[in-house]
Amino acid sequence: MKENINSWKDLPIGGIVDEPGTAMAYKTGDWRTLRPIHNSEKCINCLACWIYCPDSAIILKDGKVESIDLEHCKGCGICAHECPPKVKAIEMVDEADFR
Amino acid sequence: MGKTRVARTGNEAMAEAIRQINPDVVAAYPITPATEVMQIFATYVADGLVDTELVPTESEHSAMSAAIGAQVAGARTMTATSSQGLALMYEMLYIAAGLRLPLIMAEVNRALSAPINIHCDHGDTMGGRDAGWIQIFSENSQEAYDNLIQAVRIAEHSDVLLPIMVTTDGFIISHAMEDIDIYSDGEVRDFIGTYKPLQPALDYKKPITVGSIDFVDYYFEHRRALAQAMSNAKNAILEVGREFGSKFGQEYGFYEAYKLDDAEVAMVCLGSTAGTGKDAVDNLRKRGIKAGLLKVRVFRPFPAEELAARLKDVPQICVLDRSDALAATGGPLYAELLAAMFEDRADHTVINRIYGLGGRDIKVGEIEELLSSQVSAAAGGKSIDRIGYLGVRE
Amino acid sequence: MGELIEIRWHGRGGQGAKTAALLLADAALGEGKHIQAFPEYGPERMGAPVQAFNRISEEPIRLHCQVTNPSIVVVLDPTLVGSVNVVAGLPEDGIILINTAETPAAVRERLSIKGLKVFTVDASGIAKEKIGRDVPNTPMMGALIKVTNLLDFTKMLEDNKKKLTKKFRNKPEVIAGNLEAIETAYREVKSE
Amino acid sequence: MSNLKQLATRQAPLCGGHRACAGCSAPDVVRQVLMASADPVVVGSATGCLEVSTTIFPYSAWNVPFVHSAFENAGASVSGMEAAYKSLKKQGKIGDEKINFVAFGGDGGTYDIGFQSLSGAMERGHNMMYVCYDNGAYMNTGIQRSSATPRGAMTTTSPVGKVIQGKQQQRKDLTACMVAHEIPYVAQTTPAHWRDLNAKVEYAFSIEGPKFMNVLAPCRLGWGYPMELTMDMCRLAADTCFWPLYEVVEGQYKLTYTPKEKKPVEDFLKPQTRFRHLFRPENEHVIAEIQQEVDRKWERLQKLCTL
Repeated sequence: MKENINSWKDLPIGGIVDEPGTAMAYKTGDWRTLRPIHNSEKCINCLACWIYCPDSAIILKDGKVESIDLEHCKGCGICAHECPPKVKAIEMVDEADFR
Repeated sequence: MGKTRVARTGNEAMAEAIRQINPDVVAAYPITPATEVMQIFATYVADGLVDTELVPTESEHSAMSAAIGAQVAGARTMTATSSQGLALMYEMLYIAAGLRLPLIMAEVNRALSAPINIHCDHGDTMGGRDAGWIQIFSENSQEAYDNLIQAVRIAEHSDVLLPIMVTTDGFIISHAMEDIDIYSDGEVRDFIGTYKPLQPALDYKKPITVGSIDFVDYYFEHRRALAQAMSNAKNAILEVGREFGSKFGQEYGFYEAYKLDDAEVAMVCLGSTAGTGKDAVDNLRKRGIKAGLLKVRVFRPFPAEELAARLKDVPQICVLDRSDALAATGGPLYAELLAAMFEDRADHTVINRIYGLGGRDIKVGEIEELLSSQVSAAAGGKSIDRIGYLGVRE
Repeated sequence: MGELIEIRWHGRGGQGAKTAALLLADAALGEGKHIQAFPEYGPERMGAPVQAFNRISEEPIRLHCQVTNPSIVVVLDPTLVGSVNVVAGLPEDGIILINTAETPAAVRERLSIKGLKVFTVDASGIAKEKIGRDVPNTPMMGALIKVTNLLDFTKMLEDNKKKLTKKFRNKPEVIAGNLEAIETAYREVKSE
Repeated sequence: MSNLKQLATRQAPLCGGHRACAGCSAPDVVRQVLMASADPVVVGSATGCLEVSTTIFPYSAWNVPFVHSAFENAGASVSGMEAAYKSLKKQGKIGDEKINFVAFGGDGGTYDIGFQSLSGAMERGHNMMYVCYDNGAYMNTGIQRSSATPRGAMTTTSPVGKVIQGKQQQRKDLTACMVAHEIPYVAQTTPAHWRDLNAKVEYAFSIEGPKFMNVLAPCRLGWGYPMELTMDMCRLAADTCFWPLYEVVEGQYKLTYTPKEKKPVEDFLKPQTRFRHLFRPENEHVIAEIQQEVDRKWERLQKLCTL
């Protein structure tokens, strides 16, 4: 589906969104004031961050945490908080440091 | 072509049509005087005469909601209701239309409360007249049956894809037995064909999202497309009406004109009163009064131009409304017909622009541009579209 | 347009006035006529006085208003006579057929009826004897045809036989009883 | 029950880019419920935060078929879809693969405006699962009280004033209402207890008939706690027995989680600004009453589990 539909004649019938997952084109990463930094050396790949992330922003590869989808992560910090206390593989840092 | 003459009440005739249509899903809640339609149909389900899943819901709101769910899923779906039941569905009527679902409803006209009253008027249907449903009125049991069969083709027409209600007058038709012609199951099924949903939600391999939220950026365009579908329904209704005529013998259009050609006075009405009116016209003609009658069959889309053209040469017109718009301007049929006829007869030019749907902004400049273009069109003797849209992305 | 015959049935809720109208319409349809049959609807429940109506014509029927001036009135329950205005709207030469053991003359006197053709038949008595229950509507059909010549009696009987056979496949005595009741009423209906 | 490695191989039902608040638990509920299905799912939803935030045209966060029509009708709408599936399958118009039908509704769409539609769908016995994500108020319209709002909570329609302070009534026990429907499966859980949730949903999908899950779904906006604590709020609710985890299979109650040490309900109330006023001296009796109510219900539940 086209992202910017100009004419009413081009809309799918009935207001449906005729493809899955089109929200990926919408970036919610700029909502963030804190950025999660994932340390793969500390990570034990328990996947707690993955199961609890509300924004599906923990990217896995072969069952291991590969990276964090910063285009969609809103910086809620659930991942860092849920990372086991003895592991602490995710740290929330000020987003301003990256601007 | 096999016709069988049988004695059927309006409700029996509608139930017979639904049996022949053999919808995939029927969802309904009982209400007088439409209750019988579903009661009879339930016996067909119980006897295995149809493939239908019957969902006997706990309210009309849920009946329409379940019907919407079923149709979205990919099933040809029908329901039946009346009066308060239709009123309880109003919210969902708009949604069925907005989602462009070719749902089919057998509606038995009954007055709205308060006071509570079980008998016929058209107030229930009129309450849903701006909901985006096609509305076809029936004069008698035969038309109720014929109209329901045509309704499937009209609603599912690829240029239309809108819900449709076929109405009959409560008790007057719904509970009165009349002789009607029933066509064979095979011929009805050939006529309606099989339902091919555009993008069924059950197709999990091609997941779709139905019922999303629009902001100012898209709502107007979605509604514009919906309006176009209603406009397209006019051709579909005529096309299907003609094909029905060539197959079953009785052709249908937007209206039926009775002794109208030389009429000095004509009555205009909806539903069963048209039959009574024809007898009145005959009696008046015997008394030397050139009377005529125009029965409006299709109320949505409103065939404004066609009705105005047909009544152009009739000097005296009397519109009979079986509902009151409570607008201090008479009944809805009167108001709409009057508007349709005004264009040809008035000294004014009155145009209409639909704007601002879904919160779309309207700016000073746009209003200036619109009004000045109307003035300059008038000055230059140019025509200007009577109805149009302002601010939609064409 | 051919002659349109309008009939009003008087009965009590649950007594079969509507069914009688439907049966008559069905029989008329069997003879190729155009028909209407409809009850009067209100909040009445079992026992309340009710009405049902027929229209029968050689031409298609377009009227969808109430029947206010019937040419024929049939009264299914004798106790209604005197409490309901059963002759309302009947023309001078109208027909009234009443289920009662009384004679037409007695009814006429009791109701001070002027004009009209009054007929009576003890349909309840006949029904009790032949069918075993007080179901006057089928015998009344027989009497109605005798006094109106509305339909061909033999054809109507044949038509009824077919329908009853379908409905009471396992109760041949009910079928026979009904048919006998119709015939008896046809024979026994009293005129003045 | 599946482990996280197994779940990770399933298709993600919901993608990023939706507009739920940062730290919202509703997407977690959805992901955990739908990933528990090995079969295809078709989802219906009531109007509410979840639906609005995930379907802003032309952006849909759903990777599975998703159908929304109105606020009060998720039960009816999904029952219609399930009826369509049965009819089309019976007629051979679609394949005969198993599809799990799931309805989602918030507490507004489930406890209140959609209660009748839910009740009807359950009574009719449709093969579907209804999941309520209960965040305890009408959050989508700006935090108004619902019948799921706990006693004492401050909302915009149960404000803290001079004479009335927060919601005066106890919350409706919807899970008990659904048990009274005598459907094959009713359960209560939270997304923080993902193993518990997964086991319940997997079991529910394995049986025919109507199923109901009441899932606590903390709302950091309406509850007023730091957003990274969403899962902690669930744990506190379970550990204080404010929100016990249990299931009712064919009428048989079973506790699926017993806290090692039952914490005072204060521990659940304290981190939330919606209960802040209860900690003023004049309102302390309300906390005591809430505790009494929690204790009463916890004892009753334990008894029910021994029946």
